[in-house]
Amino acid sequence: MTPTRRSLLAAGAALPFLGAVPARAQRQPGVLRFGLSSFPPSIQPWVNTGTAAATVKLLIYRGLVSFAPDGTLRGELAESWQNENPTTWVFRLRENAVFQNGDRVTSEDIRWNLEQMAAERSTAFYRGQAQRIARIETPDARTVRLVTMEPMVTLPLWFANYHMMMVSPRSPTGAGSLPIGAGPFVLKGQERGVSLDLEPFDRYYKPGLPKLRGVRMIAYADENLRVAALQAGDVDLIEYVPWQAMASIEADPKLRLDAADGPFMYLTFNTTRPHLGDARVRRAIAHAIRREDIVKAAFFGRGSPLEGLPIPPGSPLFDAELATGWRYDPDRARALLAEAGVPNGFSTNILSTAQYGMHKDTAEVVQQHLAAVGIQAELRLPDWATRVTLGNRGQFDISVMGTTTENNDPDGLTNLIDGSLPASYIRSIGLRVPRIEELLAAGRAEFDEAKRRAIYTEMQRIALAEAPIVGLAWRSQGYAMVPEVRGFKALAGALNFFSGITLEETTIG
Amino acid sequence: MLVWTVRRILVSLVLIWIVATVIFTVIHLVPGDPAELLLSSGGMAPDPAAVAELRERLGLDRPFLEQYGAFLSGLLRGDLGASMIDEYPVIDEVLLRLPRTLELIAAGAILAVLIGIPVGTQAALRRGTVFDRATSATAALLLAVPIFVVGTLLVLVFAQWLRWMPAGGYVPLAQDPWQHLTLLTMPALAVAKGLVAVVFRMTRAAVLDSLSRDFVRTARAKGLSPSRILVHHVVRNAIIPVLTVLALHMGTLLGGTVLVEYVFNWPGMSTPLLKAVEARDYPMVVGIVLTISVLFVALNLVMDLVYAALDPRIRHA
Amino acid sequence: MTAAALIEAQGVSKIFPGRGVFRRGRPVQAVRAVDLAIGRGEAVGVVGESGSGKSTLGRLLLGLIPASEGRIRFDGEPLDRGSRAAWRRLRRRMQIVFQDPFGSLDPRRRIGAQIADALVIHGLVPAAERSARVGALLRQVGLEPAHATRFPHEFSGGQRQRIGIARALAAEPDFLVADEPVSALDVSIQAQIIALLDDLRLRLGLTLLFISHDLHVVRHLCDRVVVMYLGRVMEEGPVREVFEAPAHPYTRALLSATPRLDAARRARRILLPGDPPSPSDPPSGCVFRTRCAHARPACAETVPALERHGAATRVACIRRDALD
Amino acid sequence: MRRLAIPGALVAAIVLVALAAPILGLPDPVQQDIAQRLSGPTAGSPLGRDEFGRDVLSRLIWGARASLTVAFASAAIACALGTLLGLLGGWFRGLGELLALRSMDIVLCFPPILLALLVVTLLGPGSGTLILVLAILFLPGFVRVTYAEVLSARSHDYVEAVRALGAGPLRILIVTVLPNVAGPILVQLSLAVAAAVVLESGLSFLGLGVVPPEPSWGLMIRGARATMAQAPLLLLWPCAVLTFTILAMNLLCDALRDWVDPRTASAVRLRAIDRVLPGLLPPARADAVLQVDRLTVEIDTPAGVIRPVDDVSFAVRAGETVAIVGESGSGKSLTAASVMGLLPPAARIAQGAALLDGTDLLRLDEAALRRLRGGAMAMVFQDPMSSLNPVHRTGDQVAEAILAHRPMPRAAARREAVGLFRRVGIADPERRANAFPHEMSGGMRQRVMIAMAIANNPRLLIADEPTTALDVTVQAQILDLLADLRRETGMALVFITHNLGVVAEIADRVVVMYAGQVVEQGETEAVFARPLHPYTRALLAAVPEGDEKPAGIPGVVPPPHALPPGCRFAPRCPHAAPACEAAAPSLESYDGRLVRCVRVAAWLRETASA
Repeated sequence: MTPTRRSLLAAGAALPFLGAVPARAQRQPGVLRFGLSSFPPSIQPWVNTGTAAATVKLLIYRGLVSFAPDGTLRGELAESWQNENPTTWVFRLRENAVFQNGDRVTSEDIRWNLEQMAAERSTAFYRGQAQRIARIETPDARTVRLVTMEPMVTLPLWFANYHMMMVSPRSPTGAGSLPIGAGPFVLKGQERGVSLDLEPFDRYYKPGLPKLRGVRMIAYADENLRVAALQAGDVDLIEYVPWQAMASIEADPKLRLDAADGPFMYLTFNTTRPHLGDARVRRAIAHAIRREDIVKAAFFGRGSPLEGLPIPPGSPLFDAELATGWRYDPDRARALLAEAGVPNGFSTNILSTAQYGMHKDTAEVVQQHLAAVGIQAELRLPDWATRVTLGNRGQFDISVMGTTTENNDPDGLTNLIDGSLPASYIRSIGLRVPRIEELLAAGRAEFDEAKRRAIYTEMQRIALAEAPIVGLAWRSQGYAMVPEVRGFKALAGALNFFSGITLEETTIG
Repeated sequence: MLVWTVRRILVSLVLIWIVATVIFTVIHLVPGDPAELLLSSGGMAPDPAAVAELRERLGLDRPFLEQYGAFLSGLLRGDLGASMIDEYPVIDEVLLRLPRTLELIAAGAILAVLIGIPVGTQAALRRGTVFDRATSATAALLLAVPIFVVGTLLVLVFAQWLRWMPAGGYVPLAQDPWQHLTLLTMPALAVAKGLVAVVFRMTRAAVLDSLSRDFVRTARAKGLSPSRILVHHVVRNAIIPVLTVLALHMGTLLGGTVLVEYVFNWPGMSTPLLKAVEARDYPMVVGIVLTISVLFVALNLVMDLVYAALDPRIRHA
Repeated sequence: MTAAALIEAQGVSKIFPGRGVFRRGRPVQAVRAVDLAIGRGEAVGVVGESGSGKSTLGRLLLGLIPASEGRIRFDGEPLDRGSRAAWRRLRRRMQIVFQDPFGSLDPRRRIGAQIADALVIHGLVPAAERSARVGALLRQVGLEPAHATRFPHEFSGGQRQRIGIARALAAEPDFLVADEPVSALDVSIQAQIIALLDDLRLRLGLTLLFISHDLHVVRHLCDRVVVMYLGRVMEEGPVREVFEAPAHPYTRALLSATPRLDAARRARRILLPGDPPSPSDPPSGCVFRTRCAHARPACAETVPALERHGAATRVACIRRDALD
Repeated sequence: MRRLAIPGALVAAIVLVALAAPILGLPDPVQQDIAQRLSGPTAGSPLGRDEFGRDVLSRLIWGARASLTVAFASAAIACALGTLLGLLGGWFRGLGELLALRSMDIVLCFPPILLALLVVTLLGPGSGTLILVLAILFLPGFVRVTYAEVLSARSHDYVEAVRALGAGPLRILIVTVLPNVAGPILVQLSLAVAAAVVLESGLSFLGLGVVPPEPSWGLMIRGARATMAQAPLLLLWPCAVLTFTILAMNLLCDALRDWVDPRTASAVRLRAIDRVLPGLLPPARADAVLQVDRLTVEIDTPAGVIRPVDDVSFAVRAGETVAIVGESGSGKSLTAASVMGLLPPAARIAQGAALLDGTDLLRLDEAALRRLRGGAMAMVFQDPMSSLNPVHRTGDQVAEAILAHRPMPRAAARREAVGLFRRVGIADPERRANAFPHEMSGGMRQRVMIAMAIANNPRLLIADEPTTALDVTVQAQILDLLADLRRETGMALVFITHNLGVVAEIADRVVVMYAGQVVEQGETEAVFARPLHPYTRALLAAVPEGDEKPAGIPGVVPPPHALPPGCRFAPRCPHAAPACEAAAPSLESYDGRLVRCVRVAAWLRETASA
């Protein structure tokens, strides 16, 4: 306590002079200061610890492949990959890829990683995926051959995910130790709950990268403060720009905004509850909501209406007509309700959470519009943890949910609408549409682009009629930075949270 | 005195045990499952098998009483357990965060005393004047305007417009003392905001009371100067109730600085408490609450001793 | 006398537990081994300085605080036992008038209501007649019935003391303890209250225990006086006898220390040295010996018993005969 | 009561507006109009619209309903329950005390936010939960306040009086204790309501409070904070009404506090600074040790100007003791305070002079008076316990008096203080100088006060009822001490008392005062042997001494605002004649004495002939 007391006295004495003395820490040249949205609860690879942690993981670790700034796949630890037959994928490792302990990345290392992820007591988020690999062959040190149980067109996408990073089998183990990765930056130190300091890894396999002399990641949980920190010059780059601040950042010549629609809001249903088991009622709800109001009220206009399934407009499987299948049409909604035998609507409830403003605001607008067609919904706004539990247990009628798919491939929709999957708060409860399940499985196994497109078009048509979920709005996900930051790029659509990958090419000043 | 202290400590231990039991029970009663939440980050759907395995590993599948027994036996060994999120020992987290919270509260209290006592004394001396009314109204204003509004305004003015100091954050004292103090300034002001009003009101009332006492008349009859009367007799007597109330309020600030920590990014102990409740990180919640209770009880004990040191009537009664 | 006693105390002691934040103080021995019998219609004065235990004795006799030792009987009934109903019946018959005319009345209730409390609690008078009865009581103590609707702060100290007396009388008690009822009053008012009590006593046949620190006040009101020092009775006897020929050195000192108008009496003043010892740490043997000019080593040995001295007086001093 | 009016009206106005919300013809507070989102003031919505395009004014007023309902309900529940627990704990002590107080300690151990979080998570958010949370949070405060008040009420005689009447505990608690502890509880209630309004906003901000879309001030602030940059006014409105409400509640609370506390509710509002720094007085003339000439003190009261000291003159020579005697309300203490320059702030010297060795004390400025106070003139007060500062050692308090007038090292002053302790007859002075006032007996404390007064060898010592609070044996000691000191130092002593016996013992001359005036003045022995004024005679007759029964004086001293027109004693005087009421008598000289009575000559003739 002694230094504290002395420091307090000094603070009191110094207060009047703060104007005269520069109070900021000296900025180190070439070091990027990144404003995180929260302090990562953990940066263990393989484990799902949220999006802020993902950015840090993308600095330290690398997988076999990654998403390029344009959203396409590119090689990382693997320099090339190909599909030998529908169930066999071959990855060719890079010659110069080394872990940060100096060891070369070998095919045996990759096998070890996949086996660990698939192991009995693994906590890996991608354990399910890893378990679908039937066999791993390592003909030589640079070749990995993966044989899957069924045809798997989306397999390379798995290996681009930040949940499937490769680490050295010779990493230290035990409490508090971090596995060794092969990424461009090394964790130098951290002030728990405050900041993380990273320095470049000098033997990173991409020549000339990383360009930065260091990255300092500072957590700002309060979005207003995060923006303030950027405007005050405390940080150079922030993630999760709050929507209300986007306009002023765009207007500020000293700042730059890089945002793209990616995550989305939608409704799920407990179809075991009265009326909600009827697809007509769900469709009526889909037509009753004016999506623009949600975009305006919850996202300050930073987003766009989502009147179909969440397939991003840039996707090759996007169908402009199907994308507006649930457009706002209150008369149609009333007609559907009448058809379903509830012309005067009914009473129900909407589960959302007060913990996150966008969930609450979305629910408020939905409530208002449902009331307009006669559906009286009571808001239930517990904290997030309770909301998740209630969602998993199906203790709700309608719920507001927000998420993003794992990648831009329509297979990402499986998690949201495949009723054969276990009950989860991100899906509707008790709703099985066998045809949708079949089509999703078929799409996953189809290597022909045109046939795949046909499969997903049919799947969308059925989904529009059945309304297993109801899309509400795309929301803009943005990064803001000072103009001196160059080379950083926000990835489009569902890949937005992978933007951290571009930090290896970022420069400052 | 020894007997008194020992008895107080025994009663306190029982109190802390009750608090521990209550919080342990309630936090388990509250809906939400740590394993489920842990695996649901970022709006992802967890694998039910993985959730079940994690529950087993965390010991959540055991009967409640068994978990409580394990908790108590750990407690008796001085082991608060580890976080369910990242297995970080609770005691380490507390030791890391607590000094920062204490520093914040102490800085706020010092500011509150430095401002509240002189202004409160002046208001009492000028009772009924414009000064008195203006300061009383200001105190009400300070109480009324929420911390998150004041905090945001402070950031807006000092960080964004004037650019005098960083918007918020924390740097360890050892790393950069000057930066540390700069970052402490705004959150300390925000903590002081509420305390100043309290100290001001108490001081004003206590000084008014003290002024009407006979010993002030005696001091005048002795021919003492007004300043000596004021400092040595009036304020010296008024300070005892002020400090008592201040201590009580400081006690409630333990774990109550959530908003300040949030608005200024000060990594104190309230934030992990809140986060732990949100994540249903049982050991962390219980550990932090226990720490706060122990501190609260200790603070009361210390305040009684300080009170006695300041007031000889109690010391020797 | 004992046969006709209304109230009788035998070997009554009161020990208060010590208090204190840091160390438990030693127990305070407020009243020790007091025997006292008061006959019907008798007025007994209890005199002593602060810390002598006289107020504690008064409350013990009223049963307001339980005795640590000894027995107290009121009209033959023990005070410490009995059902609630019996207790209430007894309570009605014994009342108290307090010293502080400001603290003894509830500042927030009209005095009429406060006087009527006894009537309500004991159901003495039908509700319809209550105000008439309150008026009569007020008149009895020299106030107007119209005063019943006023609040205590509207009265002077002497008037409040009258109200306090009216409140006590409302219960129609047999036994009244007046605990320093005139100490806080101006001398001119003090005489009024003494006259009032004297008058009431004669008219209502009240048995009176009058507690005072001033022997002279007792003289004109009481039949008998008890002189207390540090919880013990020093001397006890008929007022006239004690005044004419005080036997105990303490009684003599007390009488002589009182400032007198009469210059002739002033010359023989006995000045007691020092302060009275603390009741939590009384001297051994005779409690007065530490300030007594006549003390001998023997005084520290045994507690002197109250023994007959003169016609009807009893004195607790082993040297009583030597001092005459 | 009148001072409650303004704050009461403010709070009532706020409550009324909230209650009247349904009949004010306001737009629906939950009706969204996203198109008009964040629009500024317009004709339809004078305060603009919020982030959902809802009318802000309507939401403010409807929000007041939610915010105030929560505040009042939670405070009321906490108040009722807390008062009950406090009453039981304070009255029954023992187990009840333990349970009532310790259970509150448990509540206090939980950080408020955590408590709110847990309760809300368990029960779900909403006004009902919020009320419960706030009630739990406020409960300890009420229990503590009530408990402390009950403890202090228990010790009051009027509570014991009701007990003596045989009332049961329930009746005592409800009829007697509760009304008397109601004041502080009421104050606590108003504080709690104010705090609840703030807490409601804080908890709603965290999403733990009122459930949207129902409006509340906290929710409005939460919503507005996000749009601070676009629509700063949205933040201003709820903050402004919140501040206004808190201010009104605080004012009400202060007024309540004053109202229930008779000490601060005096008719004249004392400006505290005047106690320490009285203003300047106009200058005039000089003469002897102390000569008081035609001293008149006035006080402005709502009932008009009163003169509690009216035309008082007397003089004290060196080595002489003059006693000022009279009933309470006769003005004797104010006379002394005038001389010392220690008048209460509301009082002022209207005329007269008080010459100390030729210097007119009444015309001196505060600095000059300060040099004299504790120096050339000193004073001893009635209650030595309250007159000594409880937190300083007695030796230091005496040394402080020395240092105030004679600069010297602290240690030297301290040594001198020990010498003074010895001189006033304190045994073991070195040890006693280290004692605190509460560690001493009353007599010893008064000796300390006297040591303090004589520290700088005063020419004049004023003793204001110095022995009234003491036992008679100790009183005798103090009187002897004062007489000795006067003899040794030759100081003049003014002794104020209502005890005629004391006067007879100590005073050379006596000044009898009645209702602010001197009625008789002369040599003590002569006055007591043959009092000339009927009041002096009546006072002497009231002393319970000798064989005659003391005779009281009927009636009371008239208050200064209702003095009789002629002789002030006439209404109580057995000898009063019509002449007495016709004109105010003047002070006249008889046999070397001064008497204020028109009938004194006649009476002298009657007694002479008798």
